[in-house]
Amino acid sequence: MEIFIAQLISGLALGSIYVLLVTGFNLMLLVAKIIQFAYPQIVVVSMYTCWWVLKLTGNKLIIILAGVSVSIILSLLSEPIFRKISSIEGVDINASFIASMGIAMIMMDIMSHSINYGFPVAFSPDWVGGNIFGYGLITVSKGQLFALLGGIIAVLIFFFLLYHTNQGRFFRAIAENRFAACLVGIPIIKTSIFSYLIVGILGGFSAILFSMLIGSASPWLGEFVALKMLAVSIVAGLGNLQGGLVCGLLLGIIEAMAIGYFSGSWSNVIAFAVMLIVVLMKPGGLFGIKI
Amino acid sequence: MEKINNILEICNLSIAYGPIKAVKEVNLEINHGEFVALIGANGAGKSSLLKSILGINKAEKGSIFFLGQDITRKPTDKIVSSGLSLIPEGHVIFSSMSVLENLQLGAYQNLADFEENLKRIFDYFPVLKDRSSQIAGTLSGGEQQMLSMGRALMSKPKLILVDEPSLGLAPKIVTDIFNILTELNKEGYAILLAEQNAKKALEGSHRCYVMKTGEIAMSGFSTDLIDDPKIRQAYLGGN
Amino acid sequence: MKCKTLRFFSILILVIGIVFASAFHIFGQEVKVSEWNIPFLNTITGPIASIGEYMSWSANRAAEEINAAGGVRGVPIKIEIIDTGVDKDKAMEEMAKLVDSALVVMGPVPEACIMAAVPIAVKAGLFSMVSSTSYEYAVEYFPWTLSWYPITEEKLPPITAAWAKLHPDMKTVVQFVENWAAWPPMAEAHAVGLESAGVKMLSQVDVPTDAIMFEPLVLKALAQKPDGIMLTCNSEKAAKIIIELVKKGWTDKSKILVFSSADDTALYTTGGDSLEGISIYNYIDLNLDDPRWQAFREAYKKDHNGIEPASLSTNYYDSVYMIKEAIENTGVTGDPAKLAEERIKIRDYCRNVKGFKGIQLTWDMTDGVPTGKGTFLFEIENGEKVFKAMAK
Amino acid sequence: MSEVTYYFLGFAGIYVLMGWALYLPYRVGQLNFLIVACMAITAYFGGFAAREWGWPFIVILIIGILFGATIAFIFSLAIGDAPCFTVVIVGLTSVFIVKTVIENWRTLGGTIGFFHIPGPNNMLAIIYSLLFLVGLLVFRIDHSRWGRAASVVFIDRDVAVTLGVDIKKLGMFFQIISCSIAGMAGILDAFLVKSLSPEFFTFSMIGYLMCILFVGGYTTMWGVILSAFFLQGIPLMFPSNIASWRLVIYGALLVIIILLRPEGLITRKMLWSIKIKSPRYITN
Repeated sequence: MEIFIAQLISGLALGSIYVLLVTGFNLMLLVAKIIQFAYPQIVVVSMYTCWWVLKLTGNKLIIILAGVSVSIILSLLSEPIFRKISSIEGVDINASFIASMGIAMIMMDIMSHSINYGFPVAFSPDWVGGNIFGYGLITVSKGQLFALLGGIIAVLIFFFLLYHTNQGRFFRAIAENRFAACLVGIPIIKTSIFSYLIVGILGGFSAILFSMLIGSASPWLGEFVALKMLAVSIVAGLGNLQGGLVCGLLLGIIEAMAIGYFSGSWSNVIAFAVMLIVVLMKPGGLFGIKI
Repeated sequence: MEKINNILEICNLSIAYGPIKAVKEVNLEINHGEFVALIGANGAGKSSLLKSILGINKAEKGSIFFLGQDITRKPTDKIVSSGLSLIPEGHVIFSSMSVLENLQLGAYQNLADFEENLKRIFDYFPVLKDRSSQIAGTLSGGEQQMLSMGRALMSKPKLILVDEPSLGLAPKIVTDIFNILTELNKEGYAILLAEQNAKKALEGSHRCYVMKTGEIAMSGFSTDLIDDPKIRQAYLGGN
Repeated sequence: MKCKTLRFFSILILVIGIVFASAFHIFGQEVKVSEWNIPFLNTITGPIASIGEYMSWSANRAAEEINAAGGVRGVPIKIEIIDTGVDKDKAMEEMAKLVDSALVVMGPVPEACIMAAVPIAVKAGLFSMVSSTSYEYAVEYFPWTLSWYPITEEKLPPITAAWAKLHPDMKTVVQFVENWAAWPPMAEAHAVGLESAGVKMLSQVDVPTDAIMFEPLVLKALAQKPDGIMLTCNSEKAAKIIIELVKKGWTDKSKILVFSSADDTALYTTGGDSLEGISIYNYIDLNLDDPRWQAFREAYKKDHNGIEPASLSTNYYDSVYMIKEAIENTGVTGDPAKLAEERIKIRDYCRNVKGFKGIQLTWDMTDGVPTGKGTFLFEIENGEKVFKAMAK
Repeated sequence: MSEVTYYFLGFAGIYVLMGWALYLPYRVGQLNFLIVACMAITAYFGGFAAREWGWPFIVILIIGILFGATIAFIFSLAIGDAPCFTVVIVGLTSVFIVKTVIENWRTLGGTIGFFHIPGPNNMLAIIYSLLFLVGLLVFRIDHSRWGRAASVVFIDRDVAVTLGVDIKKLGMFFQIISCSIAGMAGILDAFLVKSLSPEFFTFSMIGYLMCILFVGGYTTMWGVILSAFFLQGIPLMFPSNIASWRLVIYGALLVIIILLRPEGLITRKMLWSIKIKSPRYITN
């Protein structure tokens, strides 16, 4: 029982990472109509920035600002590329998937080439923090608490923004019916740039929470989580925000439990096998496609 | 600045989809408070024309003036905020949002008198008031069309463009909708109505343009056209 | 339109032509006898680029030292670093480029590249020194390569047994194993050594290659209430597992043993202070009292922000010296006409070299397998590796 | 012929086959990464059958193709008409699952790998004659009823349904053909490389195949040929310090192509304008 609770906590913390990523990914999908596969790479670059600024200064505020602003800048920089792609006639959403894959390849290769000799970067212990609660094997570290709370708060704020503010209503209007949104006079491009901004902020906060939870970043971290992010959003149903929330947390828990209770190195396949079976049974995702 | 009589003026407008010309050299004019019909067969270019006024289709040649201002190259949101509104064909609504949210979105460019506007629209369409918290996708076809109209009115437009409001609706509801349009016109809204149902359109409107394969084939007062044998032959079933 | 397209097509054909032409141009390059050109198929991009970086560094350092001392029989030596990434096609094509001209080849480094590219060298009769991999891979291509390390089943059990003997109260051990390349057989060899010392192996914990959170793994291990922990996984993962163990209240650090392949820079950069007290086994003794080694160590630290040399960092340094000796002692001329026989001369020399003075150890080779190469066991005290035991 | 040319042409040939395997299901809008899983399975099967059982190459090749077809058939029962990204995720997860199974299967060498596969010494003749045959097949499919139906499905599924196209059957057909080709490519790869490791079949291979398809052009079968040779040649063309940035080059190429020539280097329009009749030309 002790182990079970401890596994559950770590699974939830891991799941909150997936939730943050999937939420940003789905927003891009809904509002900007793109598959932003490079989103986790942006988060990782932002983690690298945090690491670099952390080395220069100990001021946490500056670190957070630097991480968030790099993420915003990268997100906004990708906007003209994706806008150009979606404006080409006869080109569908796959084109943005392919282009963002190219962008992800570039970012990953530059990180493994040029930053810190390609070594993973580690955050100092006072940034990561130790346990804040401990009872036997059940422990909650500062990173886990922040990831869970921060994840929940960020997603709640995001959902509030989406469902209870005018700007959120415009996002949803564009997601739901671009033509009608155009008719009522919503400025599509301006709103979609704003969505890149929001995703950039979300990415920056994800980067800070990751760095506290994982404690390090490596050039290939983005690729590992990108696949899971894509898988979660498809299993939940592309563009389904609530579904992504549930499935992200579930994936984290399934992974932790699989490792905890299944023997052999097969455990890392279990999460993938579950996702494969779900997708084969329900090709549209568990909660339905929303685009 | 010269005095402007017309609310909308279209000069030599052409629209093309790739090699296909949908609208060729069209001239059209609407005065303040006027109810103008645009009739023509399916594919004559009516919808293309309306969409290009709102800047959704980009004009290839020619220009569009609204209240004396050139709006040909302006983005749609600017055009809507200057007082134009389109009720598109086939009930285009935000079907997973509530009726109220749909109306709120309609007020995107005009949030100032929101409550007042809403009350006005509930007066026109009492059914929407009863269902204001219902999800729009669950409304009936006629109700969806009313919602679409209500949403367009939320921005307090000076000119309403209506595209095929009768499409796919029962005759009784079509009559209701035309009555509402006439009523709106009486309140001072200028209306440009594109409609295949020529009889209904001609009955309600002051003036009428007849479109044929992308060109204006004929124009005049509706009362004149309704008696025109050619029109009767082509659009009103010969009797 | 038609004209434009034709032009586009012809440009494309031209580009392809250039690809071929320049490819052929490169194939035609010859070894200059005015310089000993040693190609080194290394991985300086991709996931293990960091390892490739210090391997290049140490090979280049050896070449610089040799050239400063007058080269190999008066002719300077040049290490030509060729990147293969972890990409099998690239490794094969790069190896294929070398088979007509190279005297000897160092690398490739990643195991996937060794498997793909070394058969080409074997077919062409080119000696390819895969000095970073374990015996399992090298033995497949004997006699056209050599194994840098002794046979796994013979080499590893003594060192884990020595660790167990240092901790007589350690009765049970959980091993973390990452399923990668030759690590599973190494893990088995670790277990054999521990069991021979009377330690019971509890069920092992497999570390997924793409793991990003290590708490579930550590919980699974701790649920078995082990006395000791053996880590057979990559350096970054080992460091994170140690951090998690500490968070879960593990205090007896010296009962955590990290295996040699994880003794890499990322272990120290990621692990930081949490590593204090742990045990490590590897093949270099940082505090070896030898001026040549200390000079190497200082230069390495200077170029790597003060980071200590990693366990694999001396392999290609020694390889370059071994090639130098082979050229000098067998009278290799570098004449392209005698390429085939000179390749065999180098091969036979290296595979059976006696009393080779490496930067750290002196050892013999017997048919491509080293004998008398020791393994060191250290504990980390105040950030320094302190020698505890040695196994031969 | 020098060794480099041999391997260059060999790999380029195999990548053309894999490119076509990716191209065919994309005709109905599906990115079928199951081909990489099929390739891994048949490569291991081929290597094992040749080394342990001593089966002749031709038998292995035929069984390999059938393997691919069977796997695809089973999967396509579920995802024959699935949306693009569902197929993507089925492909990605199965690649990981196949990799893990191989890694844990000691008979197949596990993580260490599988060495010394015997077999024909000159693979080029075999690869290119099969390439020619598969090329003919793909050309025939492109110019058949199925090919025309696929074009409609790609543009608009609803229209295709109203025209009486059975989307599921069509998707199944393309997936089966595509995985058969991938099965063949797997066998050829095993015999060309003569070693196998789970590390050979990874995510970066998927990225590379995407690059081949989309840089070359996904609307015709010819683009794949062009880009497979072109991309395989890039690292050989540049000096090694530039070639080491090849992932950046590939990534940049992908982005630039999508931006400037979204249909890839060779488009149907282009073929049409040089009077090669292609049934998939559609005016904008």
